[in-house]
Amino acid sequence: MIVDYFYPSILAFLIGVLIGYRYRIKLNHFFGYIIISLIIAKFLGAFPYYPFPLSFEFLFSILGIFVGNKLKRDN
Amino acid sequence: MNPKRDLAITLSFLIFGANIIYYLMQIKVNPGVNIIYLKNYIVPNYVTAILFDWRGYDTLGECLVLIVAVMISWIIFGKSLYDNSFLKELFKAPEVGEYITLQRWGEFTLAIKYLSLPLSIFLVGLGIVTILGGHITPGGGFQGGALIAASFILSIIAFGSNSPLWFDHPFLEKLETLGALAYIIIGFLGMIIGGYYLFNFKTIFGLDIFPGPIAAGIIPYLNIAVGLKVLASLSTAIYLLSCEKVIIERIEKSDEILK
Amino acid sequence: MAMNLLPVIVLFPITMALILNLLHENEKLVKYLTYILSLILIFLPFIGSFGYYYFGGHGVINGYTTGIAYFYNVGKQVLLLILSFIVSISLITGMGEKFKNNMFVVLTLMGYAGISAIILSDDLFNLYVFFEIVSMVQAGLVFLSGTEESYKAGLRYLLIGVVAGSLMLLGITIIIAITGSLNISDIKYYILDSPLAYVGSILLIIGLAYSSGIPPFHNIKVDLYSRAKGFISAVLQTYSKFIFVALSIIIIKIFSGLSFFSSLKGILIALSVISMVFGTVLAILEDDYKRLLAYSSISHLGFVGIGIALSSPLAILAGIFHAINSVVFKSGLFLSAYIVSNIRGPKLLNLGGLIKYIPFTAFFTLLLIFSAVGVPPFGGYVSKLLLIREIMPQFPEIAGLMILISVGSFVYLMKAFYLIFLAPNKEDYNDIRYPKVAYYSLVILSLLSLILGIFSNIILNKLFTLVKI
Amino acid sequence: MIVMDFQTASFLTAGILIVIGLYGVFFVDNIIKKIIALEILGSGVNLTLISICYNKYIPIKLPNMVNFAQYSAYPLTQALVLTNIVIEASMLAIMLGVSIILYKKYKTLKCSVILKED
Repeated sequence: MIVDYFYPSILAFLIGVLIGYRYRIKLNHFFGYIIISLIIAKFLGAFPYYPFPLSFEFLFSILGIFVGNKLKRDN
Repeated sequence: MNPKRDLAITLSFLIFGANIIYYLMQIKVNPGVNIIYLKNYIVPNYVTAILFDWRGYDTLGECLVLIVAVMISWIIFGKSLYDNSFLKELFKAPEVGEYITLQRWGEFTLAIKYLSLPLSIFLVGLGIVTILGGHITPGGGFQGGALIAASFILSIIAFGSNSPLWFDHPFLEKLETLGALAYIIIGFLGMIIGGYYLFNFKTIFGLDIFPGPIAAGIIPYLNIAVGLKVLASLSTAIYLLSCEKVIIERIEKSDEILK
Repeated sequence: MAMNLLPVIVLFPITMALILNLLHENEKLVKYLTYILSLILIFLPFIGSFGYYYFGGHGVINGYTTGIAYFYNVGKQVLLLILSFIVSISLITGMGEKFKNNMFVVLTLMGYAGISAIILSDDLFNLYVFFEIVSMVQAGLVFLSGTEESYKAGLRYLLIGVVAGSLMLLGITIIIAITGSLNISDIKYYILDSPLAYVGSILLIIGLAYSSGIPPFHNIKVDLYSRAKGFISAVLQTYSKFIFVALSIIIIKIFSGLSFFSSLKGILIALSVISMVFGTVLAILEDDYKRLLAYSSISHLGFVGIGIALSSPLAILAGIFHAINSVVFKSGLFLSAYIVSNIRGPKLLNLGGLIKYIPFTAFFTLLLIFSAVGVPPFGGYVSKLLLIREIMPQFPEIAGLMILISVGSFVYLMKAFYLIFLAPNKEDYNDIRYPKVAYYSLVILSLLSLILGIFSNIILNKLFTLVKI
Repeated sequence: MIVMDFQTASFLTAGILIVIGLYGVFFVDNIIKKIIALEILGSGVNLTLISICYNKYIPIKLPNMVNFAQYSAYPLTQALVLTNIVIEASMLAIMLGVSIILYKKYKTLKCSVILKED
């Protein structure tokens, strides 16, 4: 199933939230980061045996960092 | 120093060194158990297969070494000492309210300031990818955890006390302990399911425990546990070696206990 | 399916240590948890079943043990039982301090886990990993004292420790290279007679000497013992002696079939004799009670070493039994040093006349001294007699020397006893305060020493499985 | 000219690193330099471990999986090195911590001063 292939991405997102929650400042330029991380993910390439054009794990971990940063109320 | 003693030390050093070099060059390697490791396929990364499956218990020991080292670093800097008068004499009360009190902490150029925050974010991402790909790519928990800790260090060096990425020490202590405990508990799960400690089970109640093209079993989870633990340990080490105020707080706290 | 719970012996203390690490604020909880833990520790050695245990279920494939293996038998069970007994007594004694220190408990438990892993392990690299944990833990336990000297002693210990540990790993590397295996039972079959194996064995002996503190590493070890608190020194010397027993048995097991084994035996015997003589001479010259006991501990290690180095089954048996005895009476003596130095420091010349104030402590200390010197019917007597009887036909000179050393140990221990308890005191003690728990532990240990002497046959029978190499 | 194969040269390098490390530990009178020497000693041992992995059939192209065992580098000691690196790093961290404290006391890094026996 194709959903199975996204399992590491989900884990990456969760760990990203865990770390992103620890940023004390509000992270700006969300779309800038996403575009750059898309480029990095393209060059990184997917894991072997995973039929993706780019590394979704990297993308999701950056997303997770931003979500975790948003979850923190006081900044 | 005593010249005779010096001479004796020098001579024995020379003899020992020459012997070591000579005999190391004589080694003829017997592959032995390596052949078995290479013929039995577990996960694509053979080093990870040894590290977390064939010899997974060693990796647990290695985690414990790191955790003991961090505990002892805390002790050195004043946690739970029976007598802290020596440390109290050395570490006086802080002059400034900042956590990092290195002397002559100058301002960096704008380039460093503007680049280090994005870099640290991308480093965290890269670290997470490295942790998760431990079983199929070169990498794993240790390397990934070290990368995330590196982003913490980068952030501290560039911004000092106003570092945007900040792990406070209760969080680090908990993360470290939980990482090591997770490793131990996964091992016990293997014991319940397969009868042996750290047994690598691939399915539980008919479900893959790590869904995906490669049935890696518990290896990715062990990687995550180790990654979180290494991240916490290395960050704590940096924290202790750079933040004097933490130490002073710690000493004041232990003062209250000792009274 | 019957589950073998052998790894729990190592993993339970580790898990508890990790949990206790988080309980810094709550001293009451630490105290009660420690009491419960020390009870559980004594029952831990009984939960594993005997035989080989393969981690991860990776057994023997094509004649090679592929995973990490543990090996357990009755002899190892006895060793672990004594170890848990002394560790729990020290843990309870540590709770007698005003500050219920959670890090002390954590590090002691980690050390317990490390030593039991070393005793159980049938794998060289796994042994090395836990060896490093133990050497770090020992430094950490000394740092707990917080004095400048303790920092220096710990740093010196670690500096030498990294050198010795690296050299030991180099020895293990050479053995991996020439045999292609890490499993001790396998290595025995695959190792070939070559100069490289000899180099490997010498490098392993460096690790052995460092971890147990026989010369040339005796100074740093004595520093370590004397800078720590009394109950911590009791644990530290227990760790060193058990590491010595475990490692030297492994060295003998691996290399016993090879042609250079007799010269290896010679090296071990020479090191043991030197440590015996050095320990005794330096102890006679010492005027600090703790340092005196530390040197005495080194000299007893020499007795153990000679027994094991002779590598005939009975001699090894006697050596291990002496290790057990010396661990018991030396822990008791360190506890008495802890009581005494609580009153007015460990310097012998400042003390005196304490028999009026703490008569029972003096009595039980005397019992322990009798055991250390080798007076019947204590445990020390049985093991020394066995040792001397085994050595006499092969090396009569060394047997004579051992008797002389025993006399020497009588001299310095009685000197210490006289100066502490009998000599007239120069100034009055305004208050005699010491933790009561330490006193009870002392009583228990001296009774244990008596029991070891009286029921020595049972223990020797059980230990015999260890020496069938 | 002496010709030696790659593995022997690697073992030779490791031996030289070990000797340099031992020299630094025993003859240099500076605590930080001693710690660096310990790191060099450790690297020597690690290089010895790594050199054992060398398999002289290492091909340019990846072979098919059937012959993999014959062509691949041996993985056992690579894994051991990963373990050993962490062990060394943690030992060094403790020693650096203690040397910070002793430096604060004596304002010098000389071993002959800060580690003097009394």
